[in-house]
Amino acid sequence: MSEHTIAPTGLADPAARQAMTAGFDPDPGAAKPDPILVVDNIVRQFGGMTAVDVGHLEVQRGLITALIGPNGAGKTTFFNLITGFDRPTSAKTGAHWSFDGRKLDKTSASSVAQAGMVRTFQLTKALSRMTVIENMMLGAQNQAGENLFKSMFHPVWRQQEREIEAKADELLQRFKLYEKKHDYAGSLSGGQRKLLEMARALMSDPKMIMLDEPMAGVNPALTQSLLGHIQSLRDEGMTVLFVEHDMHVVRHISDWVAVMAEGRLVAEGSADTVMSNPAVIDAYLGAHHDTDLGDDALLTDEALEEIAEEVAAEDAERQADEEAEGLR
Amino acid sequence: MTSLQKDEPVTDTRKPVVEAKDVVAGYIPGVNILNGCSLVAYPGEMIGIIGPNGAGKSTLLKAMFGLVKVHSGTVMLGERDITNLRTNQLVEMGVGFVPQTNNVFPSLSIEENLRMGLYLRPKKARERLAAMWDLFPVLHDRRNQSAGALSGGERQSLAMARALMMEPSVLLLDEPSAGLSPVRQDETFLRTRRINKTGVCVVMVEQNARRCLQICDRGYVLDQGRDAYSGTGRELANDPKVIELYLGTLAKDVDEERDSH
Amino acid sequence: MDTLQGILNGMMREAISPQTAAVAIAVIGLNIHLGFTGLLNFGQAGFMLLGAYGMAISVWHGLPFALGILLGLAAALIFALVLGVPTLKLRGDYLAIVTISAAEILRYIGRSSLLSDFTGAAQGIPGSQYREPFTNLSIFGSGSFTLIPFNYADVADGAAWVRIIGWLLLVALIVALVLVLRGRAGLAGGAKIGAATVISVVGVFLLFFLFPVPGQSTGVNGWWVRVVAWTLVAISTFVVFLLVRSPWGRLLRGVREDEDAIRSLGKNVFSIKMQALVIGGLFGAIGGMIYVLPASTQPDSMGRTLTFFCYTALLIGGAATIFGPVLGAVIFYTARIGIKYTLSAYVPSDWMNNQQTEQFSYIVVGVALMLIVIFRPQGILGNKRELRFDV
Amino acid sequence: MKSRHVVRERSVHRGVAGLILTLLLAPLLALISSGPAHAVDTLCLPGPDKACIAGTIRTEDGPLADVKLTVTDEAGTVTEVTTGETGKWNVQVDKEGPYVVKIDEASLPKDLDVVKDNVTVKAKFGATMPALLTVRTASYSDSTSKFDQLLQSTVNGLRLGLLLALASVGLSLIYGTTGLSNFAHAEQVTLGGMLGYLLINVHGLNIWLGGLLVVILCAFSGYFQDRVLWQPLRRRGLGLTQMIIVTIGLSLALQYVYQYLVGAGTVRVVQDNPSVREFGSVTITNQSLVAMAISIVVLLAVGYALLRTRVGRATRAVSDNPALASASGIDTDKVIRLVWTVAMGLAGLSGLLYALVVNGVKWDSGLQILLLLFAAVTLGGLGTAFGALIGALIIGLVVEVSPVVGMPGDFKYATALLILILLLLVRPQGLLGKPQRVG
Amino acid sequence: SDSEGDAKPEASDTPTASDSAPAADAFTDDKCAANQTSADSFRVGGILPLTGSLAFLGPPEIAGVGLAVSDINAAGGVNGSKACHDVQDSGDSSDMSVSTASAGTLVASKPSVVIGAASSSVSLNVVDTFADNKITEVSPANTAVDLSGYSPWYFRTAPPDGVQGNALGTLISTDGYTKVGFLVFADTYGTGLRDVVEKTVKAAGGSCTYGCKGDGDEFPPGQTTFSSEVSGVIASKPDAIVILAFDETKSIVPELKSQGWDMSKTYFTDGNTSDFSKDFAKGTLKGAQGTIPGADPDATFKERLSGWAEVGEGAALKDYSYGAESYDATILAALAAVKGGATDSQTVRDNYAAVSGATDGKECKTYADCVALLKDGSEIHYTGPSGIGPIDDENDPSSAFVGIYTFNADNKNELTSTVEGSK
Ligand SMILES: Nc1ncnc2c1ncn2[C@@H]1O[C@H](COP(=O)(O)OP(=O)(O)OP(=O)(O)O)[C@@H](O)[C@H]1O
Ligand SMILES: Nc1ncnc2c1ncn2[C@@H]1O[C@H](COP(=O)(O)OP(=O)(O)OP(=O)(O)O)[C@@H](O)[C@H]1O
Ligand SMILES: [Mg+2]
Ligand SMILES: [Mg+2]
Repeated sequence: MSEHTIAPTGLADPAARQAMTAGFDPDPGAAKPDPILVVDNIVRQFGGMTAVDVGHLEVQRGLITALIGPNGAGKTTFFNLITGFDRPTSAKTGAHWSFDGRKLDKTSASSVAQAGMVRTFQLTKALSRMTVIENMMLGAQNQAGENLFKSMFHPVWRQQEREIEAKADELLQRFKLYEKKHDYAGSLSGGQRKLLEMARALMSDPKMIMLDEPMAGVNPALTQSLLGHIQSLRDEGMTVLFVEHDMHVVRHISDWVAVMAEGRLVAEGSADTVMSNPAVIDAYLGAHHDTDLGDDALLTDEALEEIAEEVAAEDAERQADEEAEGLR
Repeated sequence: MTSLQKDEPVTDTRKPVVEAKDVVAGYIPGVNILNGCSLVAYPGEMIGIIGPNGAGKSTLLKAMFGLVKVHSGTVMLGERDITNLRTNQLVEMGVGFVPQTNNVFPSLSIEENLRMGLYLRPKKARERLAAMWDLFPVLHDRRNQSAGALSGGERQSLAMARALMMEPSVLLLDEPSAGLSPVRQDETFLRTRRINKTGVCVVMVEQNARRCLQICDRGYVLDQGRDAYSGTGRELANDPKVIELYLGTLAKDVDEERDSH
Repeated sequence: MDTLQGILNGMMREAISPQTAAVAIAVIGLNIHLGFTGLLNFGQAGFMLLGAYGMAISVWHGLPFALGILLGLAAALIFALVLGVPTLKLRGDYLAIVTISAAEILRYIGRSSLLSDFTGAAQGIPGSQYREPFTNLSIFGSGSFTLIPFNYADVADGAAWVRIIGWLLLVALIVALVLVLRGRAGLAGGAKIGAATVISVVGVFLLFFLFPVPGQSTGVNGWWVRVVAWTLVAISTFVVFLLVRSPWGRLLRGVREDEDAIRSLGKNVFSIKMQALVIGGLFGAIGGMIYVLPASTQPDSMGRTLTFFCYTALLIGGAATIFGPVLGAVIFYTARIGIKYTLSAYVPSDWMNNQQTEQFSYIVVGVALMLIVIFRPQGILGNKRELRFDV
Repeated sequence: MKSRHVVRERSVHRGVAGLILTLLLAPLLALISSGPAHAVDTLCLPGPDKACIAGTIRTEDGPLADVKLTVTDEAGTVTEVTTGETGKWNVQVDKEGPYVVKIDEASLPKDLDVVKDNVTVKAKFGATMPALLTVRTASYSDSTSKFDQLLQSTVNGLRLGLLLALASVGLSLIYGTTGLSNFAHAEQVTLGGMLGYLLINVHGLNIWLGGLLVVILCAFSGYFQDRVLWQPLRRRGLGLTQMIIVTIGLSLALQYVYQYLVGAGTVRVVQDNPSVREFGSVTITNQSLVAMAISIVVLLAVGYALLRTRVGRATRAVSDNPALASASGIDTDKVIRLVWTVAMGLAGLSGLLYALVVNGVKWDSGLQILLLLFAAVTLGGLGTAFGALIGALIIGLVVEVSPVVGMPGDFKYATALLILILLLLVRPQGLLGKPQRVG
Repeated sequence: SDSEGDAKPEASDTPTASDSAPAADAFTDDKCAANQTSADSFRVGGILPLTGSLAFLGPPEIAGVGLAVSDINAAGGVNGSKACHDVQDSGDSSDMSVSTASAGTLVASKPSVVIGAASSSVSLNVVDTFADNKITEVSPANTAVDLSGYSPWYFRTAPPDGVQGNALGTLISTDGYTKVGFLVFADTYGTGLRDVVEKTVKAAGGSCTYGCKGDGDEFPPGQTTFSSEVSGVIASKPDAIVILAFDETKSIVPELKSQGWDMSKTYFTDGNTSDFSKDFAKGTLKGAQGTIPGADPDATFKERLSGWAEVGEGAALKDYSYGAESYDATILAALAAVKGGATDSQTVRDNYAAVSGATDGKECKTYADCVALLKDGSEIHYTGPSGIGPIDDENDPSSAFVGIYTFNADNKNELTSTVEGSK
């Protein structure tokens, strides 16, 4: 869609990417040639329940990786863990993760973001009593004016401020929020908040952006144009890791897909391979995921039962897992 | 490919169940979000509302449900004028609502959340709870956990279950499928449809537009606080204007691409 | 008319009293905490107490004045750190309890008889023990000094209507200031600030002009401490203006709205909150010093009540605004005196006696306070739109 | 009339007249300050060139009569004196300087210990110098066992804790349902005591009936307050910080309403002294026992209502998400009004019991414990009613016990607050609060 | 003491048909007009507690000032000009801005003298302001030792702690109590007195068991629960307990009683030696003793004070603390003005000590009498109801009588003897 000028990374070319991902080992947790994020042995338990238990995961630099999995699989918790918003239960028993060669085991959330790994929240966090543009400008990194002492001297940061604002304007236009520039973020609609959340994260020019269901609640046409934007960012060299339940989105832009279930990494592969994996279909996509629901034939008891079974399957393993946990 | 323009008179002899007539509403005095928005749902109908972000879909639902002040226009429930009635009165009349955000009580346990759905008829709690545990086994397993710990999707299921507890006669849903895994989305749509078939009138706002239009009897496209288009689900889904403005071609492209493989 | 003039004079005195200025400075600090950063600091009086005691104890025990000031500031700084390190990670409401408790603990320490040689215990330190170095700096010389030579003859002793016109003028100025600051006058940016400054200067001049006691001496509670106090108010306001319109100020407001969001953008929330706590606390300490200069340093005078008054002043003026704290402090104290004096002058004594009138006037003050906040929740300068999203 | 003719021991230039008057009235004085006629009963009057040395010999059980003492001056001149029936003795001397007063042990009854048998005092003209000698019975023990003290203060602590709990549960309920920190809560506590004073003391109502009426009136005040003040404010969407200021204003106004109506001094609800009950070494008044029992019963009832009833759940639902609560059919206004009613009723009850137990109420009684209430609420975890109960008990115990374990008495509140701060450092969400989920 | 107190003479409540007591309707409430200053009238300012935690001390003090002004005017004013009073609120120490504002108002109104403040803390807060503006301030109630000779413009008619403390200490010691426990209010008032009593008792060979100097067992003003203090003091096994507090006494006494303390071994001071007949059950305080500096103002004076309060304040007095001292402070100031021939504050200050007897003048009891003497050109020594001696060179009363009171079965305090104490 949006034909952004393609930056000269080797990965801008779809063919190159395909060639690259074709070479990846499709086992869960397999090594990548140039991982930007490497995660080892992250476990997070709540009470007796294990929400996340990822043995090993590598995220390839410069690609768009999708993280999918049933509800409650632990995707958000995983995001929280690696971005420093939560601490793994296994912190003392050898949990390691590193980003761009830098160890993040004990790094605070803000340092993680400073290191270039920026995330968005599934349940949005708009800064209500600030305007949209202020929200955006907060996203920019390394602002001289954010230093207590320099802040008092306008000339020191005036120029930078202008540049940041220009950049923010550009993003706002793309995210269809420009008209709302001077409105309080608290007055945005649900979808607009999602958009703002994403746009604000992009303000910081991250090396890797982690989006938690960015398109949930965003209208389809806009989703489409935003995906174009994300792709162009990837083409400029940004790494993207995102959680999404909309399979069209996943198919459309992801170069690589990782599947989580009951806290574990259960499959990896290209979108097509993963989505034709019967286990994934069973427990996640459902047999009807690309049939037309408008057909009342589907409302028969059998069909509903079938779906219910699939849902049950989605939960089953997790339950088993919990029980195992309980027995232990 | 007939797209019904807003002002085109729709003659229908049935008596509407819910009807919003030229509703003008907004959050701040002087700033109207809805500028004369109309919507009608007949008995047994399932209505889908779609539209760009910020179009006023949630606001319309909230205005119908008494959460946003209606400045002019009326909202009718059957014969009754329910404009600006208090929310809890509407619940007594059998209207159920699932908000888009903040739709659970985070510090109450899951079971208590569900019980809140039946606040007005506590006697039926046991029976309805059993029914919900059947529909959402995950929730049953964790019924004593506080809802605040749930993942986004789990919350959404809980919110839905809470609304179903009360067996409403009109159900207003604001993006019930957001955040759900695909199979659960399907399940949600079908379940809603099934409930609808039992005579419950459903009005749902959705961004999962294609599915929504597939399953709904009629749909409305909202834009800038007005009902810009309306028609049957299939009409709208294939209307090029709607596609261009709103639906986009992503799903189609992707599906085609996949089929060509 | 004489009575009316007496009341107006009383209000005027209160309006430019150094203690009003002192509270204004403390409120400026509180505004950084509460208004901009959303830190529920219910211990601002504790900061004031530290500033005041830091200065008073040092000078009392023979240290140089300048060192005393530094020690007062240092005490506030340390208090902020000690308080901040553990509590800034807590949720806002908890911070409120911790700060109010910590401030009370300070007060208990201050009044403990165990330290009486050091702090003077419950009775505190008499002003005469530490004030001298300050009064010695006076540019007015010693003895009586008439700042504006014609004021007594022309205005203060003149007919009451002159005074009333003066007041009306002042009110008009305040209204103008409000309009300008809230952007209703069509000014923006530098022009806005310029206009506000000019109006303020004229207003302050008018206040001094209308001020009824000409022969204020320079020693204890006279022109010198007033001039210093209000100069400090002006400087503080300006510093805060510089700070909060900058990206740093934006950060503060971001933290106020949602810490996690700010964290996810790579900002060190803890350090920002700490900076805010320290800066606001330092203003508090300066306020405390001014507060005790014309009086004496006593633990009880800087307790909860004072914190509550600071809050009140802030909300009357408008939280998260630049001039709000000063306006709020002046209005709160002036109105309080106005109510007291009006009631005691006009309530017939067969309705209520002297004491009952005073007590009644506090009831009125309490109710007035409620009404102000109810009918103008955003404060005089605040922005109503912001309130809508109060969570 | 006689009181106007009291002896005035005026000095130097007072003149003879005064002296004569004094002497005339001496018997009167003697009647008061020493026993009937005896060897030393003539009052010793210091004069410009006379000094007095005086004292009383007594054990902890009472005065000792007929005890012989010797008073020796610097030169070694000895004067003997015997105590009167009230144990009093005195000597007049006409030289200034040190005198040694010594007790004659032989003149004492047998089973007594003389702890201190002599003392040196400096006589000064125109003044009476007291001399203290210590005699004890054999069974006298000098100190109380630390353990007993601890026990007693623990009981006192529980008592204070329970009373604080009554008030803080209400505070916590209001915070829990509306998010409001009600600084005027203290005045509601005072209101309970004040109404108690007016109904029971002034109007002479029976204490139980009066008490019931107090609680009902206080509860009604809550209902009324919400009706005319808080509900309209919520409707207008007033922010919480603003609401806090409103409560501060209300608190100020109420304080002065009390001062205006009742005065600035302490008044008592019942005039009688509480009767005492002893359990081993612990003494406790019947009033306290009853108060504690009432608190426990009421607290249990409230706890049950909160956890087990629909309305209880509704209060928590409203606190969590008011919009959704009303979308569930809860009449949030009704629930909040109920909470105000109950909370104010509890505060009133607490104030009444508090006034009874601490023997009085004053316009700022509540204000004095406000911070303790907040501390209790916070300690337990904001908005959790049971937390408030536990927090209150802890605060009560700390306040009462800390002086016994060596904290200076004037730090007893400070200690409670310090404990609060320290606990929050370890457990930021309070004892029963739950941490929140991010993301 | 443990004598048969019942046999004691009843304090007479009925006023005697005293020569000087005018009928109640003769009192005038002479409030100052806004434009009256010391230039044309004898303007008495007051900075007294009308609100706040010491507000219960306000009424008798206001009545003292008001009655004095009324008497002065009845006697023809000061040098022919009328006297008037203007009492401002001193608030309490928790809100200093009240007293500061009142001081400002008073300074601006150019009074001849300012009577106040009641609490030492408030006095310290405003004393420099008055001194700086050359306004004489006379406190009727400050007893803190540190205020002795604080400034040439500051006087007081309440004797400093030493006077009463000595008397109380002596009383306790002569009663034979060796070990003394203190329940002390953490204010200059409480600690100041405590220090002196403790010293006196120790000098007599006694000891302190609780609440001693340096123990930190004082309780903050306004505290409401005293169980821990009372447990503490009883556990320390004292022979006698001294309660140094104001209004808190009403809560402390029942607590003591309920923890089994024998109230006849309890001592009070001027802050709480008052009529408790409405507060405690009969017999509660029987045998307890207390001291009040100043000879017991006779019943006539109390009647008059209360009579004025009914006129000026609309209600009779419940309590008389510091009423006499306020009265004398005002009368002395007026006399000083008469002596100096002018009503300005400087004159009042210059002659204040002289009219109080510092120059060994002739004794006179009432304003009218003293004025007459002054008119004759003689030096005078005013001996008013407070019974203080001449003002010394530290502007303190050099001596004062201390009344010793015993509580009867009705919990009323009755004078049993009077001793004279000096600094
Ligand atoms: N603070 C918490 N306390 C208890 N359980 C928690 C907590 N946070 C998460 N969980 C549980 O951990 C599991 C994983 O949650 P998470 O939010 O990571 O799921 P998710 O994969 O993001 O799901 P969704 O797709 O629905 O957003 C869920 O079952 C959730 O209930
Ligand atoms: N609380 C509020 N105060 C002021 N304006 C608001 C508020 N909530 C929403 N709005 C504005 O109302 C308009 C419509 O919002 P609404 O939530 O109805 O949109 P929506 O159609 O539901 O969008 P989405 O699909 O993103 O949820 C938006 O422009 C939004 O900015
Ligand atoms: Mg998630
Ligand atoms: Mg919406």
